Amino acid sequence: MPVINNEEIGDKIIESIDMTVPSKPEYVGVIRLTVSAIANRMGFNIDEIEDIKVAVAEGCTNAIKHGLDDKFYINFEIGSDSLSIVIKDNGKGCNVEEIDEPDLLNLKEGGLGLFIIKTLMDEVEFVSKKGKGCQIKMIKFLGDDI
Amino acid sequence: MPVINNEEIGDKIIESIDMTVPSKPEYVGVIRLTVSAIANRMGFNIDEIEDIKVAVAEGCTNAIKHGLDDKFYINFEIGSDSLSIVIKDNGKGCNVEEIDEPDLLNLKEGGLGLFIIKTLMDEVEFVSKKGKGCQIKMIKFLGDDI
Amino acid sequence: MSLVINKNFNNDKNVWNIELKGEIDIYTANELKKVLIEVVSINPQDIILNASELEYIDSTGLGVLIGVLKRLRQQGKDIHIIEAKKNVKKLFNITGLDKIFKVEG
Amino acid sequence: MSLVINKNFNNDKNVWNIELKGEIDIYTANELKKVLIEVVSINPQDIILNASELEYIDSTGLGVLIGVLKRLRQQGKDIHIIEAKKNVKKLFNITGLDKIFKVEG
Ligand SMILES: Nc1ncnc2c1ncn2[C@@H]1O[C@H](COP(=O)(O)OP(=O)(O)O)[C@@H](O)[C@H]1O
Ligand SMILES: Nc1ncnc2c1ncn2[C@@H]1O[C@H](COP(=O)(O)OP(=O)(O)O)[C@@H](O)[C@H]1O
Repeated sequence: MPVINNEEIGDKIIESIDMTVPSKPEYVGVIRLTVSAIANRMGFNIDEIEDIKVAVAEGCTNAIKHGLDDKFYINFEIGSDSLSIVIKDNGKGCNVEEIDEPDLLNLKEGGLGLFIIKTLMDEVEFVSKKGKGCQIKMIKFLGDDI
Repeated sequence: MPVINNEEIGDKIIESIDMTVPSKPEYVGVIRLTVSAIANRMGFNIDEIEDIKVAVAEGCTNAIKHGLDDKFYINFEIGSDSLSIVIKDNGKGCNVEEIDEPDLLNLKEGGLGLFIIKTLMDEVEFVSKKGKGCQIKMIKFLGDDI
Repeated sequence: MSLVINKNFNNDKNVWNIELKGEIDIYTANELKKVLIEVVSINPQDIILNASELEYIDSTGLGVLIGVLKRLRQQGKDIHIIEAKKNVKKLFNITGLDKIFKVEG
Repeated sequence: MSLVINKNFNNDKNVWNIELKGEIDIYTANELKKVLIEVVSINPQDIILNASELEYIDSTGLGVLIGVLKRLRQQGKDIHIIEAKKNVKKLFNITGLDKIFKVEG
């Protein structure tokens, strides 16, 4: 599975926080608080913090629900004008081509997570291969929303 | 430097969260929120959460202030009846024998951190060697305080 | 990081009033599912979800609501979501679910 | 995760009134140090720290207060800490600093 190269981000990477977390539902709330604190410290406004919180939780939820490994990884890259988050698991993986966009005329109980992440974040890259785990990278730029 | 063996804790280790954090003052607040969320999820009461928060922050502050490496590590072990936290850096280290207890008759501006950790937590183990980094392990038991 | 659900059936109006307090995510969504499925099994009537103290919802929670709505629709009934906070409303808006659920006030 | 410091000198009582809002830790302690050293340099009088909105203090903050108290004591002056929350008071108590500072109310 190709690992996303940090150099692809425009701004210089300043600082990085890594976490390894058990694949258990009860820890998604812990990560929501952690990423809120990071985004708050960086100067994102309340609405942006909320967006980041939801997107990160969706990524973690997927790692737990679909990855089915016993743990997953998060990396926060705190740039001067962006927060970039990578959520990675070495679990079941999936075939990216087979993922459908949500369809309001044919509602399903699942399938909204990736769509929500793409809507709330500025840049999203989803990489996965069956049996080879999954990696999602999402970026939010500072001072983008008015 | 001897690494503390997990087996030393009485209760079975259930889950473990690992973090790598830049050695910068602005991230101590992020860790305070993270550990508060973990302790809250485990069922510690408000006073206990506050104690854990302060103790962990003191440990991180020491890693940043004295370790002087560019990053440090935290491990949270969530047991069925205890939270065990290890804060570790590969920085300057120190000679443990040279550390004095605080003296109220001869006040200094420093020297309170380790004393506070020992007071607030149930078990504390501090291991360091000059030039070989530092590791502090602190445990808080659930349902201990009345 | 928890969810409190208060339910009661309003006999005058023939609707379920359900209050949600806290957060709906992968950790708490099952609880919500259990309560709503139970409610719909006992008496399939309109459900009014009071979300004034709901601080957070994500796709797992939305999925539960969609599942229950599908059941109710078979009986010609609906789910109304009232007094949702801005951030909760936003999730309904961006997913287009505000066109499926009755999101009010 | 920030600290707001409001200071003003009370001419009637000849004391500094300083309000602390937020958190004192390794990130914000330098700011506190700067303000207190400045205050003491301008006019070394008793300092009354209103801590009613101080949510958090740790050893770094206590260290700053000790340093300033030492300077003030040379002039026979004191630091009073008033309206501290329970968790802030606890730090003064367990370190014995409640016997050194005037922790009131
Ligand atoms: N971490 C992951 N591991 C394996 N498959 C994943 C992962 N994340 C997403 N997927 C796949 O992408 C699909 C769409 O995900 P998503 O949009 O979040 O909806 P949902 O999780 O509700 O199915 C999932 O059904 C799953 O097949
Ligand atoms: N992570 C660390 N790396 C190196 N030395 C440390 C570390 N933590 C503590 N120490 C040593 O222990 C001493 C006492 O620490 P502490 O009680 O927290 O007080 P203070 O940090 O104010 O000096 C420090 O002055 C330092 O010499």
